[in-house]
Amino acid sequence: MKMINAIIKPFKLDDVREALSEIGVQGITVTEVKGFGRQKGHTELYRGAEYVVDFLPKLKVEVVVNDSALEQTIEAISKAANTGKIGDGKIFVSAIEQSIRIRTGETGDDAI
Amino acid sequence: MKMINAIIKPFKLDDVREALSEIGVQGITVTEVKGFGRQKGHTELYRGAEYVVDFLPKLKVEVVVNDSALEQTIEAISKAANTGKIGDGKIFVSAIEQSIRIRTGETGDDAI
Amino acid sequence: MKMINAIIKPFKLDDVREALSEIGVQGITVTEVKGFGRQKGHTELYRGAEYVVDFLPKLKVEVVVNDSALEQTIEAISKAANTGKIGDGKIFVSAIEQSIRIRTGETGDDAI
Amino acid sequence: MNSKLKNIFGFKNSIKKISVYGAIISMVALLPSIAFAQELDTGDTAWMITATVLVLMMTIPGLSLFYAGMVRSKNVLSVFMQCFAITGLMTILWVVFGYSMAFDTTGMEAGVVNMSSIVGGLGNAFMSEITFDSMSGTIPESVFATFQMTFAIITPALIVGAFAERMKFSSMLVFMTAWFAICYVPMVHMVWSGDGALLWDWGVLDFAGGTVVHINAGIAGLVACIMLGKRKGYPTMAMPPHNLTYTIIGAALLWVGWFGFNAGSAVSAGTGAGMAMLVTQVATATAAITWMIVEWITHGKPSVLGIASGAVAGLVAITPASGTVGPEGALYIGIAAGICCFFAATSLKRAMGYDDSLDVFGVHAIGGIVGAILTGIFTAASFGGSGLGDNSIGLQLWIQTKGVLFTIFYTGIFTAIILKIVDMTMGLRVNEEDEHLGLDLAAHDERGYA
Amino acid sequence: MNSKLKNIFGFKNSIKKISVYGAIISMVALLPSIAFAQELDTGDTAWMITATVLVLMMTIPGLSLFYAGMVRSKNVLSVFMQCFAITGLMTILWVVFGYSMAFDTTGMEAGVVNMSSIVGGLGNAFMSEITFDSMSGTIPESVFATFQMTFAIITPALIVGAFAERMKFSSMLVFMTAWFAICYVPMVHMVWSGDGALLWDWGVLDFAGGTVVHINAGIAGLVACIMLGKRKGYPTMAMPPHNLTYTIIGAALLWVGWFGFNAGSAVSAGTGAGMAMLVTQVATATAAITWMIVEWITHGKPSVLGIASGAVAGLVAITPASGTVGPEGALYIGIAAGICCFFAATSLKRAMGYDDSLDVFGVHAIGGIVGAILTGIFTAASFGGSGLGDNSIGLQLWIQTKGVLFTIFYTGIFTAIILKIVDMTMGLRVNEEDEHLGLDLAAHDERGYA
Amino acid sequence: MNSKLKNIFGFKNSIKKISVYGAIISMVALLPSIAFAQELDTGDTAWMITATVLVLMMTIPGLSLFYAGMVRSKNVLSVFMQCFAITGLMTILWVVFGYSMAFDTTGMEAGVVNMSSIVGGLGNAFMSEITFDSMSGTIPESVFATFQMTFAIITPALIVGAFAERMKFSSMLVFMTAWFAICYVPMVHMVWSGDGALLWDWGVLDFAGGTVVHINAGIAGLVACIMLGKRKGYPTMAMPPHNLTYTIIGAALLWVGWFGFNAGSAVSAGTGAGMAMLVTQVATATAAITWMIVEWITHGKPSVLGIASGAVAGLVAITPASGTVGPEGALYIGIAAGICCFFAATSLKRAMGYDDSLDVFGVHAIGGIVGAILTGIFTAASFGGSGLGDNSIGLQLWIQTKGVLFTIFYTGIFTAIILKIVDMTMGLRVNEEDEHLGLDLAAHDERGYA
Ligand SMILES: Nc1ncnc2c1ncn2[C@@H]1O[C@H](COP(=O)(O)OP(=O)(O)O)[C@@H](O)[C@H]1O
Ligand SMILES: Nc1ncnc2c1ncn2[C@@H]1O[C@H](COP(=O)(O)OP(=O)(O)O)[C@@H](O)[C@H]1O
Ligand SMILES: Nc1ncnc2c1ncn2[C@@H]1O[C@H](COP(=O)(O)OP(=O)(O)O)[C@@H](O)[C@H]1O
Repeated sequence: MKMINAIIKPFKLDDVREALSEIGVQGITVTEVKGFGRQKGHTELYRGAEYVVDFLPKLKVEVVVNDSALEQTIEAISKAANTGKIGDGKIFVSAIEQSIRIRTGETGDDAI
Repeated sequence: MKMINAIIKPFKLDDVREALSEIGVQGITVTEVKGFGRQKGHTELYRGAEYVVDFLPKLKVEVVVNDSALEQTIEAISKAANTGKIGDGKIFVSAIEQSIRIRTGETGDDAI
Repeated sequence: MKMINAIIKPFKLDDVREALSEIGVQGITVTEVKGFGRQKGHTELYRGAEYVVDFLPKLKVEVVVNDSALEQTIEAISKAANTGKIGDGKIFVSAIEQSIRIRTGETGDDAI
Repeated sequence: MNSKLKNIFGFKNSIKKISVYGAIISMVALLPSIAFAQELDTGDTAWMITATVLVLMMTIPGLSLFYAGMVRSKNVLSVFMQCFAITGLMTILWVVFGYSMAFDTTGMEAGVVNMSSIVGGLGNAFMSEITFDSMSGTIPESVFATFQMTFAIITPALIVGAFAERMKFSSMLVFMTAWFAICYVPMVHMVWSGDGALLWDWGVLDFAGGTVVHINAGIAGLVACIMLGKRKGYPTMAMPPHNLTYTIIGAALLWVGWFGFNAGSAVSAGTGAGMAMLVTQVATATAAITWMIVEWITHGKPSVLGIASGAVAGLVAITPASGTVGPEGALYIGIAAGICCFFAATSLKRAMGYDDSLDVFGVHAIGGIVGAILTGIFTAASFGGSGLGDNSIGLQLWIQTKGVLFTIFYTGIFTAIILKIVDMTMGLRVNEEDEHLGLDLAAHDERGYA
Repeated sequence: MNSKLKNIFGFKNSIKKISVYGAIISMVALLPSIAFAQELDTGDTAWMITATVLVLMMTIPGLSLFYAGMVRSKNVLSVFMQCFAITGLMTILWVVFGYSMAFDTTGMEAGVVNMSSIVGGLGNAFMSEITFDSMSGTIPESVFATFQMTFAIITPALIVGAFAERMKFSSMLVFMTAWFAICYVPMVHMVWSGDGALLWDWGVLDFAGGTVVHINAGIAGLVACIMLGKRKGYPTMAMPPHNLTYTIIGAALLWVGWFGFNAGSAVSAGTGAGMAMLVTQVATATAAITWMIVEWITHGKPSVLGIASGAVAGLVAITPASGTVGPEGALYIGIAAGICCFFAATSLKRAMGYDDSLDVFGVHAIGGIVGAILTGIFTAASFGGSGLGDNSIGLQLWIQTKGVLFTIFYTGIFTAIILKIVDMTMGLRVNEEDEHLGLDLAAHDERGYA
Repeated sequence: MNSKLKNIFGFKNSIKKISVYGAIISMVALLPSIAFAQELDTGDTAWMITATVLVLMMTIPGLSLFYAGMVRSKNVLSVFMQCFAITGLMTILWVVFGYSMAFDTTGMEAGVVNMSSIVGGLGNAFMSEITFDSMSGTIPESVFATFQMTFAIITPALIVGAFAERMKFSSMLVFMTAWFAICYVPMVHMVWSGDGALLWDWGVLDFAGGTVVHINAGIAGLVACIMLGKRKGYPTMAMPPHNLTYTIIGAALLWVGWFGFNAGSAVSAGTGAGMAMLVTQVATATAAITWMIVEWITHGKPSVLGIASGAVAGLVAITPASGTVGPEGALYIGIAAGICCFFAATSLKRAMGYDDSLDVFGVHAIGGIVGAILTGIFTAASFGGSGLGDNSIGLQLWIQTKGVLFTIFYTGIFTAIILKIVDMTMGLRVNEEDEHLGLDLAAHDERGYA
């Protein structure tokens, strides 16, 4: 099993979720994060003091899939999250050694 | 060392933490996340417009343990987080290659 | 490639980010988390009822780097986040099998 | 009609020496037949419209914010919803029958105890007798009726704090309707409707609502929270206020609005209103600082929730006294309220184990009792009050105590009966799952914060 | 000057029977030459200063909160900014030319339609004629001018809700300036400036601003939201309110402040103000509860946004009627407003497909129309109103309808023209990227919550 | 007692031509012996009770919100706590000795400088002389004393903004107690207590508190923030406001409440109050729009914090002028305040390097100075003001400047001395760890948001 960790632009969440649903992914977990990267932040103003906010709001989408679904899932996310503009985000893949569904105790691919 | 990544129902946090304390786990890190899965979301209403909110509030509990403690820890979390109802969540396990305690510079099992 | 997962004290973020910039790390992702560990929480008061809040606000900094940059990056974070006081946090390292930049489709080290 | 006028000027029976409008009271007493013909005073009217606005502001948004901040975020809207719905519902009930039954004086006679001593009739139902010309003393009756309406709104709303986070919304509406009719309206009638009314004839001093409003609501809250049972998890699970800034803003608006409540109860813009404003401010400040100090000593640090609670305790305690005590009495009442309510809302509550979510009993019932009793002392001219007439302090203390006890038992019993019936017919409490999810989503399909 | 005084006392032509100040109206009518010499009444002045404060509070922070809570958090500040800037801008415009053009009566004559029936002149520009001595009836002219100023502030601010989350700030300021001059000021003049004014001469009853304020703003909002186009993503993307607690607090402050609006429109602290207060409270409560019930039935649960919207709908609908209907009429108006606005803001909006972000049309235009029309019925003495004079209900209904239709067309057309011009010259809408980012950062370099 | 009455009517020495109440002033001057017997006016009383309520609302929740929104979320409660505790503390101090020492006139004589020119005695300590009958002009003395009390509350509370996020709570209470006794009470006495008072005799015009309130607090704030030192991290670390919606809501409530402050300072509901209301509105709106424009030009975008700050700057600047200037003067004062305070709170602050957390100096001291000086110009009849009596503009300007300088030095020196003593005895500043953690948890064991 693999854990796909995608950092995306917040307004792309619905697209990504739909794309994943289409290919049969049934569970995802989303976290609000702040991203720092090539994309420039914005300036904020406070009583004449301007300061640059480098961190931009992003969403981290975590999906665990079995190995066979990996490529397809990456594909789906990439496509759905792409705007072609800087700051679209990244996808990181790592290995998951074990999976358990708390409710039933199922493990492995059944637990995804 | 292993990283245990448990998605649980928010109100189960105290139980999980206690269960972990009991078996000697000394550190955990918790993140508020939104989960999408088999569990149905709820309907919200806005001036007559109903829309379904699919994402449910969940907590992600991250615990790094040494290999020997793995089974016991999974066991403890599973038990404490279980309600038997849909949406109880998942546990994902992955490998940790290195661990460092920032304060002391200790590494490996000592740093957990 | 490696994923460095650092739990740090919130007010250390700016220092950590600068330290990483200096060694050429171009992207990081930050999450607000709650940490439970050796560091003692604080007491809160509510109409005469005192209760202990064990969970402390921490930040989780995620950085993916290529293998060669690993040691240097850990070093930088450790140094920048260190106060010498309990609760400084931990660094966990795991393997990343694949990396994709959504905008361009680049993969591997190019995508970091 | 006449008795309404007397009410306006305070407690005719027991208080003789209230300067300025003392003269007017005599006038009214001497010439009851022309009372209705009293001329409109634009100053009094201006103040009373403003006072009405202020008392409404106490409930929405004042009390709503005070309470909403203290619950968990998943229930924040349910508190606002309950306060808002009560505001709407009580307005309608007040128009339909409340005003009539509270202030109708048919069949009342000084010293005679009959059914009319308890509650009035329906002659003025739907406010059918209020025309564009109707007067109440020196102000339009429309203003008097609306002013009193705002009291009928806030009193039930106060109870919300006791059963917060677990009562069914529909049952709440039914309970409140019955409680309004059975507990609130008769209490108003018995205390404020003039000669022949039960507590009025006893000589109970209650200028702005210590018994009618605060003890009444506070006891109802205690009964309700006991009958509903504790919130799931209480007291082992921490249930900290989700937004104390709302609570302190709410406390501030209560403080500000309370001048409408107390100084408005003079029903005129004269020295009575002025002194009520001054003593209200003094007692509130003193109680807030007292609570702060007591908490600082006992806990080691003073808290925002503490000082806010102290302020509300002071406002409650000065309410019955605000027409008849002076600045000195206000200081003492403030200190007493700060201390007593602090211990009631902290030690007493924990010792007894009931789950009065937002301390309606600890603050309103206890504060109301402290204030009602002390009114019997500090109204005395020797303490700078307006004087007890022919009564000694001891006698007045006994009268006040009688009034307090009556209110406690009257309200306690009827609240319990109403709740029992509602519980048996429709159930009082949301199911466990809904309580878990939070009332906002469970009962209203909304969340406070997206 | 004289007509201003008449305006103060309501609708001279059509309403004969308004007790207390009925007498004054006659006096004014008989002795126009000494009207200016009327003596200052401190009670009336006290109330009118207070009423002015209350109406200002309706916009900041009342309406601002009501609206700000409903937008997404990335646009929360933009709403506050728009309301605040409008408050500042309209104040200046009112001083510079608005007050003069609204209330100047030079060249007006009862029954004669000329340019002066539409809008006044610039004789009092910069309020140059207001001295420390100037009076308007029984209150200082400075108070009257400031009271009316607060209406000139809230009316444009109401429109903000329709184009929220997508209009350029600079274009908004230009649009509002033109709209104020072309749509607002003339409407005030035509309805309220007295004999010779167009709608006044028709006999249109609009005590506190059903046509002038609510239909005017509501129609402008509808035109604006259509011309700007839908928000990106509407209606498929969910755009839930980011903070309903703000919305309900805002609704509460609107409710509380509205007594300044309606009871203040009596321009005196008498029975007229008193009755306006009572009926405002009754209609508001009734509409809130009605909306709640209708929603409960149609959707299955009552919502906070629903009850708050219902309250505002009630406030809007009673506005034109508040000087002339009694409690009974207020009940019916409240029910009608609750039902009509509910369906307008839900079913109608979705059926038609326009994106009126915060339902300015559904609540203000529809509520205003319902109220304006029903005023023609419930003012009748047979319904407990102050009476229609010589008019039959049928005739008055026709007059009211004429007033409503005139307002709809007048405002609809001119709003469209102004927006078209602004769009062609500077553009109405922010670019897509800014809309995405949110107006707070895009237009103001700030975020609501750090 | 007598001088209190004169105070009510403004600045007897220098202003002769203030219509309506001009007559009353003469009356008072002619018949001082019967002044106390002046009859109660219900309209004046109605307005002054309301004004008192409004000024209290300025502090809680107005100013509290304005300030609380600007700090970081970890300190949000500490700001509320400080404002609330100050409200309670100052109330008590005002009752105990403040009112007496501020308004006692024993030993004062026009033109004679003695100890009584600086501060009054303790004859009325504990308000022992205020009975149910006491009058102050046409209103009950209880109302006058409470009205003035609200000024004594907000002035110290203003200072909180300067040392926010780093002062010890206990030291703050001690400092404020001393500052109240040494800086505030004497300033009130010197400016407002009538013939024989230092600045009054100089002929300084300060209708509602430019010197007494704003320069006084603003200078104290500057001294305090310098003596406490910068917040850890300032200015390199960004410390953005954690919730600008609170700040703008607070600004709105300050705006709304300020009518109590300025129009209330007329101590009557007449033309003076009316004109004060109008000019307050005009200057505030103008300053808000001016700040917005200046910021738009210099930074490229207008901000919410900017327009809010501009509004407060305008309110501050018109304060001393609000009794004597007309709408035209108000426009100019608004423009000047907008420009000067903008640069003081942005460029000047950064150039000088002090850490005045929330710009108490930049807005209140500078705004107060601008207003106090310009009062000397725009009070002139040629600018539509009420007139300077026998003084030329030049002379009045000099008098105003003298008043400003005196206030700056008096307050500056004594504030520094008090702070030094508190610092040496108990320490002014929280330790670094607590500053890090945030004052909410460190000092109050609470968090704003759970
Ligand atoms: N090496 C990295 N480790 C962790 N997160 C990263 C890394 N690089 C980028 N990110 C995340 O991806 C987001 C987008 O990256 P950015 O460089 O701004 O644009 P792009 O994705 O177009 O290259 C960042 O905001 C950050 O959250
Ligand atoms: N494949 C997955 N990858 C990541 N998170 C998942 C995955 N499947 C489930 N989750 C998380 O687990 C939560 C619970 O899953 P759900 O399917 O609702 O119920 P259950 O755990 O009973 O099967 C989801 O809300 C989501 O946060
Ligand atoms: N085994 C662990 N798994 C996950 N997170 C941990 C673990 N141990 C510590 N942490 C995180 O690191 C933070 C700091 O740890 P703590 O024990 O308080 O102090 P120190 O880092 O000085 O040993 C904790 O608050 C928690 O978030």
